[in-house]
Amino acid sequence: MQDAVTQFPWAIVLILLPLAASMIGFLLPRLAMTLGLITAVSLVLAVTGLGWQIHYIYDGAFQHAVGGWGAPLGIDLYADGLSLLMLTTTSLVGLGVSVYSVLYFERQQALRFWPIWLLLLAALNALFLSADIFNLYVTLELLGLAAVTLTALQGGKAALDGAMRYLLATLLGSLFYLLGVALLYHSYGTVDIALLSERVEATPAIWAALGLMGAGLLLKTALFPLHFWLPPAHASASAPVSAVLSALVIKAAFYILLRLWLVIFSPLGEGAASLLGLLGAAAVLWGSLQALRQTRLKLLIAYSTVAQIGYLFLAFPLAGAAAVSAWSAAAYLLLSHALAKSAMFLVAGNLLHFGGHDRIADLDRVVQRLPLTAGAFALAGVSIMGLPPSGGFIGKWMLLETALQQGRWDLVAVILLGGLLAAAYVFKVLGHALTEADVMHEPRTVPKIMEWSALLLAFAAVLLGFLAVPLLAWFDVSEVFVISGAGP
Amino acid sequence: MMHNKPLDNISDDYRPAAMVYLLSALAVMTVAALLAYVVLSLPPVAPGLTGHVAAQMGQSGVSNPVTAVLLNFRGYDTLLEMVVLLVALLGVWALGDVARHHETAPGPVLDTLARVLTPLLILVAAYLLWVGAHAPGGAFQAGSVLGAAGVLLLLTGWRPRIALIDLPLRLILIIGPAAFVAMAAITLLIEGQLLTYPVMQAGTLILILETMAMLSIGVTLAALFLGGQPRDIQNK
Amino acid sequence: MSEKIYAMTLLLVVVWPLLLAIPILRAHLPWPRHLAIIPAAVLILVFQDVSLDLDWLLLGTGFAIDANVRWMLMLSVAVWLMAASVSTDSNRDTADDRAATFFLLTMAGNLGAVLAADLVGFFCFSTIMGYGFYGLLIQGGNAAVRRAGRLYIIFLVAADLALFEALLLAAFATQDLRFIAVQQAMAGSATTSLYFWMAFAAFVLRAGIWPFHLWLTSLFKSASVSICLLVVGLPVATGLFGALRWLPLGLSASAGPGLVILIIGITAVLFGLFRLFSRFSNRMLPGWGTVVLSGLFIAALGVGLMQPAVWLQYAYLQYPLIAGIVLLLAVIIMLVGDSRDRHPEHDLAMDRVEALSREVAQRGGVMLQWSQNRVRQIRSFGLALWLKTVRQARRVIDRLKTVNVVSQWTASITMFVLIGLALAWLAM
Amino acid sequence: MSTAFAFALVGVGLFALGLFALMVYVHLLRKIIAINVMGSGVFMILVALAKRSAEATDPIPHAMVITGIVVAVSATALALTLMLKLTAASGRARFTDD
Amino acid sequence: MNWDPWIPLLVVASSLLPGLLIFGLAEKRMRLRTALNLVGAVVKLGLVGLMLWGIYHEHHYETRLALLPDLELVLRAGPLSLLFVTLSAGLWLVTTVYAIGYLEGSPHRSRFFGFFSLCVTATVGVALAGNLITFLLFYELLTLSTYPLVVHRGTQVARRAGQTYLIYTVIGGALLLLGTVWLYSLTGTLEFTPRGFIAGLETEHRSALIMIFILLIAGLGVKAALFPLHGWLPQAMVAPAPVSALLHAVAVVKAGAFGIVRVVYDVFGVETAADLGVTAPLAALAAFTIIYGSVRALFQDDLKRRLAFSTVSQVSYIALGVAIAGPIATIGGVVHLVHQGVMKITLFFCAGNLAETLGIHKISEMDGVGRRMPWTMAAFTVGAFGMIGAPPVAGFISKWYLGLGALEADQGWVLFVLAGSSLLNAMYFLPILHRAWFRQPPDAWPAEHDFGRKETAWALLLPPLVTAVMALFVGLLASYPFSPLEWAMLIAEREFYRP
Repeated sequence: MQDAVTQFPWAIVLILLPLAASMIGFLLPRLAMTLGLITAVSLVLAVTGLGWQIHYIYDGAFQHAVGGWGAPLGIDLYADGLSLLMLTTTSLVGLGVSVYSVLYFERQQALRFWPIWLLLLAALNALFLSADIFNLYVTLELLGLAAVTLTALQGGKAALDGAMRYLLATLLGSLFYLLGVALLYHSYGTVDIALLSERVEATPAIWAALGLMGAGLLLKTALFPLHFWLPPAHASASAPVSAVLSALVIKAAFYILLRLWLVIFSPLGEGAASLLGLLGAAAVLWGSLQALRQTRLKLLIAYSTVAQIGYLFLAFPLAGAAAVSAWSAAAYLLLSHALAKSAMFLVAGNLLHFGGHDRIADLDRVVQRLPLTAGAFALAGVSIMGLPPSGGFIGKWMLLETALQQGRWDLVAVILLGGLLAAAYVFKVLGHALTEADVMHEPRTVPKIMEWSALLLAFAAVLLGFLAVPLLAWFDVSEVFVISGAGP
Repeated sequence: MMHNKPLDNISDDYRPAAMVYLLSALAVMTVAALLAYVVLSLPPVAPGLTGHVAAQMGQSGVSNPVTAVLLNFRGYDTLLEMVVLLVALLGVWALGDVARHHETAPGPVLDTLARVLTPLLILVAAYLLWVGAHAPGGAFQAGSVLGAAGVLLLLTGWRPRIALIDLPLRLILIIGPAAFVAMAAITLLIEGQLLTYPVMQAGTLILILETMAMLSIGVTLAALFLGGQPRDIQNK
Repeated sequence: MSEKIYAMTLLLVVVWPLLLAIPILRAHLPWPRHLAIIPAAVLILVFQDVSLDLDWLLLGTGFAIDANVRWMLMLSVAVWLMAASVSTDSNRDTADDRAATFFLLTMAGNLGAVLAADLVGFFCFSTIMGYGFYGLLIQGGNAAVRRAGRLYIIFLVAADLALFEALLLAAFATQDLRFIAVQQAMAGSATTSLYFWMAFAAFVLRAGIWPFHLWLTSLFKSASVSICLLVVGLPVATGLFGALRWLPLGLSASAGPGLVILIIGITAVLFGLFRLFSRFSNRMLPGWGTVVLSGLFIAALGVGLMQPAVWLQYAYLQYPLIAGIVLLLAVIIMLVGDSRDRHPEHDLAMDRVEALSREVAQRGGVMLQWSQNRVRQIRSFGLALWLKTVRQARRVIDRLKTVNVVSQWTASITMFVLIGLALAWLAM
Repeated sequence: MSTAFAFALVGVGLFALGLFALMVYVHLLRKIIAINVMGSGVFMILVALAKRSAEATDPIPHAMVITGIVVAVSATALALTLMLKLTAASGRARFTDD
Repeated sequence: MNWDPWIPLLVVASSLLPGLLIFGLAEKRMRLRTALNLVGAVVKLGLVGLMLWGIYHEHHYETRLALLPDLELVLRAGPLSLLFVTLSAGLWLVTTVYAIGYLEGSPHRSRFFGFFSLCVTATVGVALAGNLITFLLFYELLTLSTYPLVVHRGTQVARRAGQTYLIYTVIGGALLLLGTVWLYSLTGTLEFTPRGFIAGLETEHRSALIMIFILLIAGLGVKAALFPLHGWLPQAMVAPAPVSALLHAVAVVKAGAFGIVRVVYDVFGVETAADLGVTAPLAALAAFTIIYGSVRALFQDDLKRRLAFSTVSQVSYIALGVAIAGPIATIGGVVHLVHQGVMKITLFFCAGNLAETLGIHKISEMDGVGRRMPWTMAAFTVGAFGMIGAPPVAGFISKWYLGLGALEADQGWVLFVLAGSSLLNAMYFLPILHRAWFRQPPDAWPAEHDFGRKETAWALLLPPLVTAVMALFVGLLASYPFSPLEWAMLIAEREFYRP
């Protein structure tokens, strides 16, 4: 019994369960929603189980050779602190969004939403668990198509337009990535990350692969200036979908980039790193400024995502000097941003549902009428701004610390400036939410569940501010692939 | 198909300014040049994984290396790929419905052609599936042929019967991926590892999987061609 | 044991008026103004030095009374009694009630300043007195008085600042802030001259000594008797008193400042006399008198600074001198009274002395009914008894057909005589 | 150089060609086709280079390409339907702002 | 078991929990809300009292909670912390009573009191913070929790005021953060320690440390309303009176000033700071602010604005006392932390009463108001004299020690600053008193509410009276054990003389 629990393959449950649930849901629509909720909950449990195993049984990294072949011939599943971080994020946000969606969609939409949503979860989990760059390509495509579909689900001109841009962008990105994969395979005869990390040396092929994969993944991550597709897509999709897109989908591409960087490309040196840092800085400033200019809430939040993505890339130049805490900072920022941003989009959904519009200037005393929602936005805002106590603060603190240790004053300035701009646009919204608007409108009541799910996500983002020590130990990103990936 | 007016003439397209043309041309050429250089810089001779594959063919349960890789060595990819197909379908269906009533009555030629070709195509598909075990061929080839048959039928104006478009259709659509998932789960429970077939039964299991996959692929392709979820519009 | 009681009375002298100052507490008491003085009066009768250290109060202060202080205390008591008597004849409407508040505040401040054993205490209470007095002016007086009052408060604030700085200098020089100690310390200190001038300026401002006499004289021009009494009894008296206690006198000769001060004093005297006689009017008599006398005192200070020996020789005169000055002024004020009612203008040709004497004679009648008012009011108190006997005496004397003056004997004059006797007796 | 590399270069050409079309044309159908062309280019490179050594061809890239093709087909199907819906909604087969 | 480690946490929680509960309450649950508020306030006061007692009996109150791998959230009760905690806890109770009376029947009270409690929680956290990051944390929390109070009225004016407030405070927060992180990257610790924890660095990192000092002071100066950074304070006056009281006396401004004290003493240490030559400019700045604020105040007709500028001037006394960098001046500065709080809160209560009872907002409307509301104006008078520094009200004590300290550190010029500011204070307070007491009241007040025989509601009248009496007694009984002065001396001693 004991053994059954400790040895139970939680990681694989993470992939198979949502797949199965989605198919059953597709087959028997009546069950879809129930299955969805059950899956969402059990995913959280499974992640916990996996984490527990990673830390107390597989000391540091979980590994599973699919088909028993093992790399290079077969495909390896692999999970370490970084993957665990992403999986946890996914399960938490997933749970929140699932609960929210129960009442958000009307029936016809719900029938279509749940199977795709479950497939999306499956894709994410598969992606975070894969140690094989071609397999990563497949999951990436799966993820992209699912995301596009969910975006289009909203219907209407704006949503379709956004979805179309998104689709083309993601396909283009995938193709670049695939080409990179091709080059890597044909130079080293393997697609297993760990093996690649052992065989890699600086050849033109590697450079090209870095360029191609990097470009493709940056496009998917929507790093400035490749963010053009993001705001239309994220702003036009339905609220829970936008939440998932901003919180998880783009992070998946970032995860692959980070993984490849840490394991394969980092030897290739400073140049690329500082370029990424530069783009990140630009993204922070540009995104924040754009967000400040927006008059519609969802667009504002979408641009804020562009900005926050920038922070993640600031870690690259800083990590150059083997400062592990730069990666920890990025990881923590990623987690807290995922929670906070999803909360924000859910709030936007509530406000849309409530007033039938999301024009910031016409938010009419929302704080009084929807205290929970407003509170959720405020809490999420705290984390986005990086004010203490919140996950955002911890991440920013560590980032600042490393930046100062290395005397990178430019980055320090960017980080602080970004924080200030973030405060500006968050409070722009709150200010209007507190005060009376010129046009009054007939409010519709918002289900409490929708309000609470948003609030809890936001609260989690703030709570992170107090859990840094255990979490940083739990999601230990300092040593990636310490143990060779070559088979058990 | 509705609203296809703007699609009829692609030619009257907005032409970008010569400058844009030139610049993008230049950019693309440089990319191409670089890529070409990189490709040529690759090792002239590389066995890749040929050796490993050859070494493990014995356990794979089939004699066609490609099939072995697809269904056994890298079966997990294939599983996900089936799911991709499913997602695409879900996406197309999510975008809207199509009426199941006839749009155009098929001409006599097309009609007879369809009647003759369909069985033939199905036969070919079956053959491809079977031969895949030891020679080029396999579920995907077979599936696409099947899909072609479906498309042909649809072109002739045939539409699935109301009774079929609900549960049965969906069942057949997911039977492929479902089979894969089930297989994964079972192997996990028995062997403790994902998609690890016992060497003896490997061949049979793969054949089953492929059959299921073929069905799903074929129907999915046809359904995709339909461009929407079939429902009986009149009764609504 | 008795020490304890004395100490308590000492404390009570200050606390009691403060308490009465709170409207509720005195709401149902008759004649709170008089009641408030009682502890002080009692304390006068205690012919022994009492001191009381209050370490917890402010920065640690205390009260003490010795022969010198007793002089001042008597003076204050006298002034307050008179003021109280004079100012109670208006009926007790709310305005008067508030006036009483200020009255009692001022009283507390004044008594506290007199009894304070150290600089801080003096500073604190004299400030209270100052602001309270300002209230009193504005409250009671007419437009002119208010104008004067505004002038006064400006001087007061300035004076307080100067005094505060001086205080800081002193505190910086020595831990022990009792007067003697400070005088010794400052005599030797490096900051002496700064301290000295600060303090001096402060008191000059407070006491309205020339050249800062404007508010004073303009007050006398228009204020009522009671206020005039208070003016000399409070700012002037306390100012001079403070100067005595603060300035390091008779310790070391400091010719320079001494000379300056002497000159100031003399100029004040001359200026006062000139203004007094250039355009004489009864009404202005007390005002310019004050200027002259305070000038005199300042001159004396100047001398004292230049020759410490001389100063010490006549040290015992210091406090009687102040008392004398104030009482004299008080008498003048009483006699002059508020002449503006009946005699709007005076012909300047009239012989001064004659005019003065006639004024005195005329006042007599007024004094009489005024005193009878007193009698009627004070009957509720035991004092009535004493006054009966006085009337008896007067009848007897009438029957004897003695000089007219005696027939004009009044309560207040009785009071003066008594105080005069007491002073004389103490002087021995 | 061997035929393998020749084919690979053709693949590169296709990739570049598709990229160019994708950048230059605004009509959605053209863009979708362009993407497909690029895809074919990539597949070409994958397959071509699989036969660099004389004795045997490497099966792995073939498997990859088959997977890739299926993915491409699905994506294309979705893209086309999406395009139709967008055209129906906006009346033009291009992005709304350009 | 030993409860000591939990006490500081409880002190913080004692207002946090009621706050959170109140958020959940329905608008009409007035009784319960009031009960929660008062219970919280009383409990907090009790706990603080316990700590006061404990500190004398050698108890050690410290709560630690890991925040980052090498950084902890530390709540510690030292003399300095206790001084501030006692102040804010005490005044919170009073202010709560006042607020309950003031907001009688106005909308969104649950929200108001919720943030009100949060605000005090943050303040107490600031006070008890045992290291710089804890301080930073609560400092920002304070910013966040006060914003809704500032914009509470929900008008456009309020929103703009809130914006200004945020622009200042958020930027200030950013500077503070930068300074903190920088310091941390140099020292590797942020623990507040008497006489600072940067000893030994001043030679090699001199310029860096100076920059850090500037950053920290700039960040704190925003809340402490030091001269160029004071702009938000007068604007924030649109908020309801209890909020102004909170901003000026209990929470925000005080947190800033307290932070400056902390930075100079427990981060840099006076000697080190003096070595770095940063105290003199700070002193100069503070002195300038003192004069500047008073001058500006002279020209305000709006009562609350005048009081606001007076705060700008008064709070800088604290900075000044700290910057003079001598033991006695320290006493003056630290004790002023308390004195200014008590006096200024009295003034704001009174201003609130006038506004609420008679609709008086301008000084020019105050003619003869002393007759209509004698008690309120009496309290006001006490506060005003305290501000002027007239004995025996508390202000006198602060000025006394500031002056002495200046002399002792022989910086005589400070005496003139003090004199000047006292003069100016007199110039802008005495006319108010004159109007209120001696002018004839108008026939009708702007907007009079009838409270029957009372001059106003009890809940409005008692708090100012209480605080006025406090201000009086804090001054009168300055040398009494447990008086703020005694604490200040204890602190100064700990900072300067203890080996």
